[in-house]
Amino acid sequence: MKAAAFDYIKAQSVPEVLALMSEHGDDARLMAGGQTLLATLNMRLSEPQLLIDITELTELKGIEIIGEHLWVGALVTHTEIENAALVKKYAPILCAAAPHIAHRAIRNLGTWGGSLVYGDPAAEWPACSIAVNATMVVRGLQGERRILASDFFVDLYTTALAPDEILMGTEIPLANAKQVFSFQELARRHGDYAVAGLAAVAKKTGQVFSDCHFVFFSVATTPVAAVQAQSLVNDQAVNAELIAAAVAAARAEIETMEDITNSAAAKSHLVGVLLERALKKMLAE
Amino acid sequence: MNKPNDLAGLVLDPVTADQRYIGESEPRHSAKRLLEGQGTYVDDLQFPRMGHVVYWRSPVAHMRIIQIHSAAARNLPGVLAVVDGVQMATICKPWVATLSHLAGMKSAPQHALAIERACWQGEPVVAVVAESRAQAEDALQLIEVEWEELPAVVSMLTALDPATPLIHPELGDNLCFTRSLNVGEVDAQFAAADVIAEATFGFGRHTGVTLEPRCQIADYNPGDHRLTVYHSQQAPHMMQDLYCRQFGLAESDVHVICKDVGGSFGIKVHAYPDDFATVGLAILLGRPIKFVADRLESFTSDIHAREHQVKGRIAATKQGDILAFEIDDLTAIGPYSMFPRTSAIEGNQVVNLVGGPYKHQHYRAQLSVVFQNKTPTCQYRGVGHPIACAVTEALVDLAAEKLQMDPLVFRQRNVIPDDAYPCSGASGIKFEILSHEQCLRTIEKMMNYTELRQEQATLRKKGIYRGIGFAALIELTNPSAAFYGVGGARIASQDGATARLDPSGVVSIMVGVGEQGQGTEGIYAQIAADAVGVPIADVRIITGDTAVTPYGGGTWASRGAGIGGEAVLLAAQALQENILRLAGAILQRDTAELLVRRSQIIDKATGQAVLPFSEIGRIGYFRTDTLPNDFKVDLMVTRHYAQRDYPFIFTNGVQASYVEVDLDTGFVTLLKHWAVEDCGRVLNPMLVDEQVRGAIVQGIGGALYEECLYDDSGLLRNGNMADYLVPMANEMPDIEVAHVQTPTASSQLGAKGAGEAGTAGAPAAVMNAINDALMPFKVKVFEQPITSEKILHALGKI
Amino acid sequence: MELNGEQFIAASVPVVWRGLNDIAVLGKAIPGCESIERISPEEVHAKVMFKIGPVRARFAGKLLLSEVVEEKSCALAFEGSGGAAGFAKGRSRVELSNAEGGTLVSFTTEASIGGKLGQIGGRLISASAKKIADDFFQAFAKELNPLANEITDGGVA
Amino acid sequence: MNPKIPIEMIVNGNRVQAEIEPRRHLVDFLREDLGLKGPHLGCEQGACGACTVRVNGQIVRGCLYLAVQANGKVVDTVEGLTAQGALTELQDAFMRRNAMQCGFCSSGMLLAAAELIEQQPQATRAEVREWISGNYCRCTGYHSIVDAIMDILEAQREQTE
Repeated sequence: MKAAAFDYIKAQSVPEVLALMSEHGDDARLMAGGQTLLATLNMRLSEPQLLIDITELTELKGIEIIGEHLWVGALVTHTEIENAALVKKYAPILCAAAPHIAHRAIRNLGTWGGSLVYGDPAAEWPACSIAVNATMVVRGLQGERRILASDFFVDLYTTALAPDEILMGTEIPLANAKQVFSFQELARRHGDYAVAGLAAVAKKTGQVFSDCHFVFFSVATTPVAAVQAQSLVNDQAVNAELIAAAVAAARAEIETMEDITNSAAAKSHLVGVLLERALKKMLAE
Repeated sequence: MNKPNDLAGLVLDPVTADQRYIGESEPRHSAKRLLEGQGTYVDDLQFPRMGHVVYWRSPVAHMRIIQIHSAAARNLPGVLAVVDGVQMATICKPWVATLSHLAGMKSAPQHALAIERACWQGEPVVAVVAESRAQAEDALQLIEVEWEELPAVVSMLTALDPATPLIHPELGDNLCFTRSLNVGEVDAQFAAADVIAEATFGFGRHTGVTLEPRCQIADYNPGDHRLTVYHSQQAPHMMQDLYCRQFGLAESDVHVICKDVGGSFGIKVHAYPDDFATVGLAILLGRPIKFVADRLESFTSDIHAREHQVKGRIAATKQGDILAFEIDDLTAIGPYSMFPRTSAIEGNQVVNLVGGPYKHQHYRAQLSVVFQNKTPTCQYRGVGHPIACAVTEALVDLAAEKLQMDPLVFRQRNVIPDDAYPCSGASGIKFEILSHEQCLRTIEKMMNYTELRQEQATLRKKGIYRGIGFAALIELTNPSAAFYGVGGARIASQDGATARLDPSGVVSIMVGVGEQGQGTEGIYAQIAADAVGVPIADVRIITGDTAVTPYGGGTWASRGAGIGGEAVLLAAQALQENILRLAGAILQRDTAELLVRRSQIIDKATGQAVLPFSEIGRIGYFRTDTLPNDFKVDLMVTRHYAQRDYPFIFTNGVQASYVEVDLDTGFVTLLKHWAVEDCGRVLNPMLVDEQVRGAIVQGIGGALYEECLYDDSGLLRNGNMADYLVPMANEMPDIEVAHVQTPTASSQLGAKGAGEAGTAGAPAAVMNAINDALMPFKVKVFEQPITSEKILHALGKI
Repeated sequence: MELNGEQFIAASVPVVWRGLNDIAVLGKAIPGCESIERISPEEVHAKVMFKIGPVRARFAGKLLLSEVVEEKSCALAFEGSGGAAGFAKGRSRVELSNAEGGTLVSFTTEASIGGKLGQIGGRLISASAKKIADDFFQAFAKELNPLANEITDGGVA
Repeated sequence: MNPKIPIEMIVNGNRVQAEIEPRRHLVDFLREDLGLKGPHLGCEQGACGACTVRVNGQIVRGCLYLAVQANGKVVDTVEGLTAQGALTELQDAFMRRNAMQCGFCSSGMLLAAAELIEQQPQATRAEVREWISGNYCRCTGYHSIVDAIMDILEAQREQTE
């Protein structure tokens, strides 16, 4: 399995990338970690004319606190997130999720931004980005704009990123002491595409949860928030009845999609199981 | 005398004087280079003028080839040739894979490259050769084949229906082979039985996924018309014979070399269409041609196995005695029987092996082997054993449950007693000597069975559902000519070894059985070192070269240790005799006064070393002038061994699996696995342990993860390593292995095979453990792989 | 793979029917359509760039119309070859019926994806097919009635 | 289209220069151009781990990394690390435990194990299993590989106590 021939440019600046993108359009593909793209090229399921290697763009790197936000650059690798003290402190669910992404050798190259812009429905980061209420910072020739994660994933493998735009990074509101979270993933083998997963984040005061985000992945064509379950739980004291109601709501509101070995019915069932487990875990914290 | 010892089995008498290596966990010295990146696998070889071939394979299950357009491909830079089936057929004969002792078996002629029709997704149709692999793939994209899709036979359940189209009209139906066996009075026994249990079992299609794909380099020298094939293969002499027959070459002009092989498991013991096509290209182009299957084509072109549906019944008395088994096995093998071993063996094995460990006398089996338009199936590690064992052991558990007997106690009551041998099983298979009772005693101790049951009960009260599953098993090893030879397949059951004392005193051993990672070369070195009497560091093993080693069958049916090892022992013993005779001549002493110890000739009387091997080598090769005129002895001897006492030497063992089932998710966690293995004399416990463990994990793969999934039109939906789930480290349990040693008397070594029993027993043990965990809910799952989806279904949660 | 669904389109049955038979409209509505030509009243050829996630595959395909009942229903047989990437083929039955303020298009489709795409894409093939159908009807509706962009998505079961 | 691109990198301690097609992935470059035999190709889709090599000290999938990306970087394979003695203890443990059969996965397995030992010295048996679960071995059943890695981890811990 050898990729078809292509040209290769190692870009030195964002303007250069944007110029190349507008010049070559869909004949060019951006390469960050390349862990999805290169497999696709090896199998000749995509034959771009030009590969634009953006891994040298320092603007897209780094994890830092900027004002009220945790900045995670698009080129930050899964491994860097897994090990980052800042992430552990201000967006801990990301550290919990990272080990579920494939395997170390892939996490060493695969990037936060690459995963977000592919918008694979089975991927961990899109769901997490919604759960932590991240804002995508994207740049095009017209300049920079910000897109809420909850508005970013519009359809199967389709995001709000315009073809001539590039994801610079994300701004994540800093988690405070009240934040509780639970990351739940069921995969047949560690590192596989999930059968079903849940990124749950909430603020907790006593038994009362607020600002709930229950975002499921690998159950539909995009990561999907259980909006009704969230509003049921918001500002209520969590108890067995409320959990049962939330579970029922989540199962009812999410239209699940079968995959190669798991039926839609099984995924609906698992949606409830994961939510119940997450709520109990967060309650126990 | 061999002394019984309950946990260790028999403590065996040594095979040789001064035995230092046989029976010890000696590391595989020859494998160190593999850990240093210094192996030599086929893809590591490069030759001048070497071309790389890729194959255009049928994208559909069944099609008529209308026209092939290759001009654009031919014109690409680097492209050397584009060859179709018609051109290939001018130098390579078609074949039909049947065995005469499988009465009534039929198949159709198959070509190296498809002509007129392609009959499965992945069948090679056009060969494209270029100077580099990438160029060949560039050209492959420009090959345009006009094809018309033909109706495909997909489901084996309807393959024999009159409405179903025939894959090979000339055969009259889609039936490859059928067999009925009826022993004793099965109906009467079931009529009289106090307890009858029955179930229908499903087994998904597997494939081997050797980490190193199938690969070869064929090099034909037009000058002397000699063909050399570097092949990642288990049976070099078999391939030599097939190449010379299909291409009309003289046996002496075909040279097959197997260097390091990156895993085989039966995947690499067959003759594939692309094997012949690659050789044909080397002949047509007069240059070396390399074929390395990529992973995507491996999934559709490597053999598959184990697509079976089995209906089974068991009858027992209320006292707990098994009376009879009955099975009906339906299996599908793809559009052709695989060359040359045929694809009817697996089903035939299921018929032979069901009920194998038990002493019932009544047994009925029906087997139907049907054609379909999917990748051909054939012998893959365990050949039929995993199916027969899963069916048998699940039925045994069902009967025990109805009788409210402990499944271990029920087995202990019903296995053929250790003092009953030699005897025959109900299916007619001959047992020399087995040790079911001792193995069951051993595993009971190993796993602290009583405590484990208590733990299970305690946890159950807390809502944690764990299960314990057993599998008693038999495994066919050390085959005689009854397997293939009698059926007309030219696959040697005998094997040979040559032992040579080199001038420096080093011993070189050349063996017909090769190494694919099991450690065969390691045990041969152990045997040779002990039998000749040298340090193991002074032994060199040479395998996998038809021009160098004695003629042999290679690696299959767990014959490496029992057959190849015995040949090495005989050759090494003969070499030591000759060394002693030469020493006698040199020292002018009666050889009876001398013996060999660690590369030295020792004076029996004084215990003094009187002559080193190096001196024997020097005189034997360079100073024969100093020896008496009438004296002659060879420092290189060859011996062959064929197991002729029984059709096969059966081994036995028992496995236990401990699992936890998550009732909410249907996920299964494998907590622990135990195996007691009796492969006769254990030549190297460390190697046998890892053979058993690797085989168990391969069995677990089929029980929980692996299945080739096809859609309704016969297209593979998960033919890649992200979606075809092989077992990885994280989900696999620790596996404890213990040995019982009941040597076979059919050889001096007493060794039986150990490579496949793990695969035979694991699926049964795991399935039984899962169903034991589900017992409180009165539900069972008999469809492998057992996925969370199936468990949630069984539990009524979805 | 089965793909069944209903789609409401805010245009009258005759308009929708004309649209389904107008290769100019189809050309704009078929996602990734690069060229389309009518070979005969029953046969249409098209080149389509299939884009989903990281995958790009150019398909050359044909559509065969049959069982045509004017302004009511028809059967479509389609097959497309993506070369080394694989192929798609199938049959679809389309029925139009009057509905409040427009037309209800209901379709039942049997499709299979072969070659590499099918071998690798199994995980998301039906989701991808659904997306393509959705995208098609979105664009189709826009073409017929640029004002009525608001589609009440009947969903694809 | 795709002129060859000049690259320069340190492979196993040696500076190498070459002109290659951009499409060539790192393992093809190491194997075909440099004649190395340690990194293997098992799937070319990043699933099996047989191609694992080190780039700038981190393990990567050599089949999902272009040779041109390695331009200016430091690449190590099992051959070089063996020569440096960086894997000696692990290799001895693998020998002792027979933690390999056909050997095709071994170079990747060793490199993955080495990074684990460096980064998670306190790893438990379960964590070792999780870490190496990106490296496929069809032969061993993994048990002996986990044993071998645990031997090294435990030996290290004893030393540091």
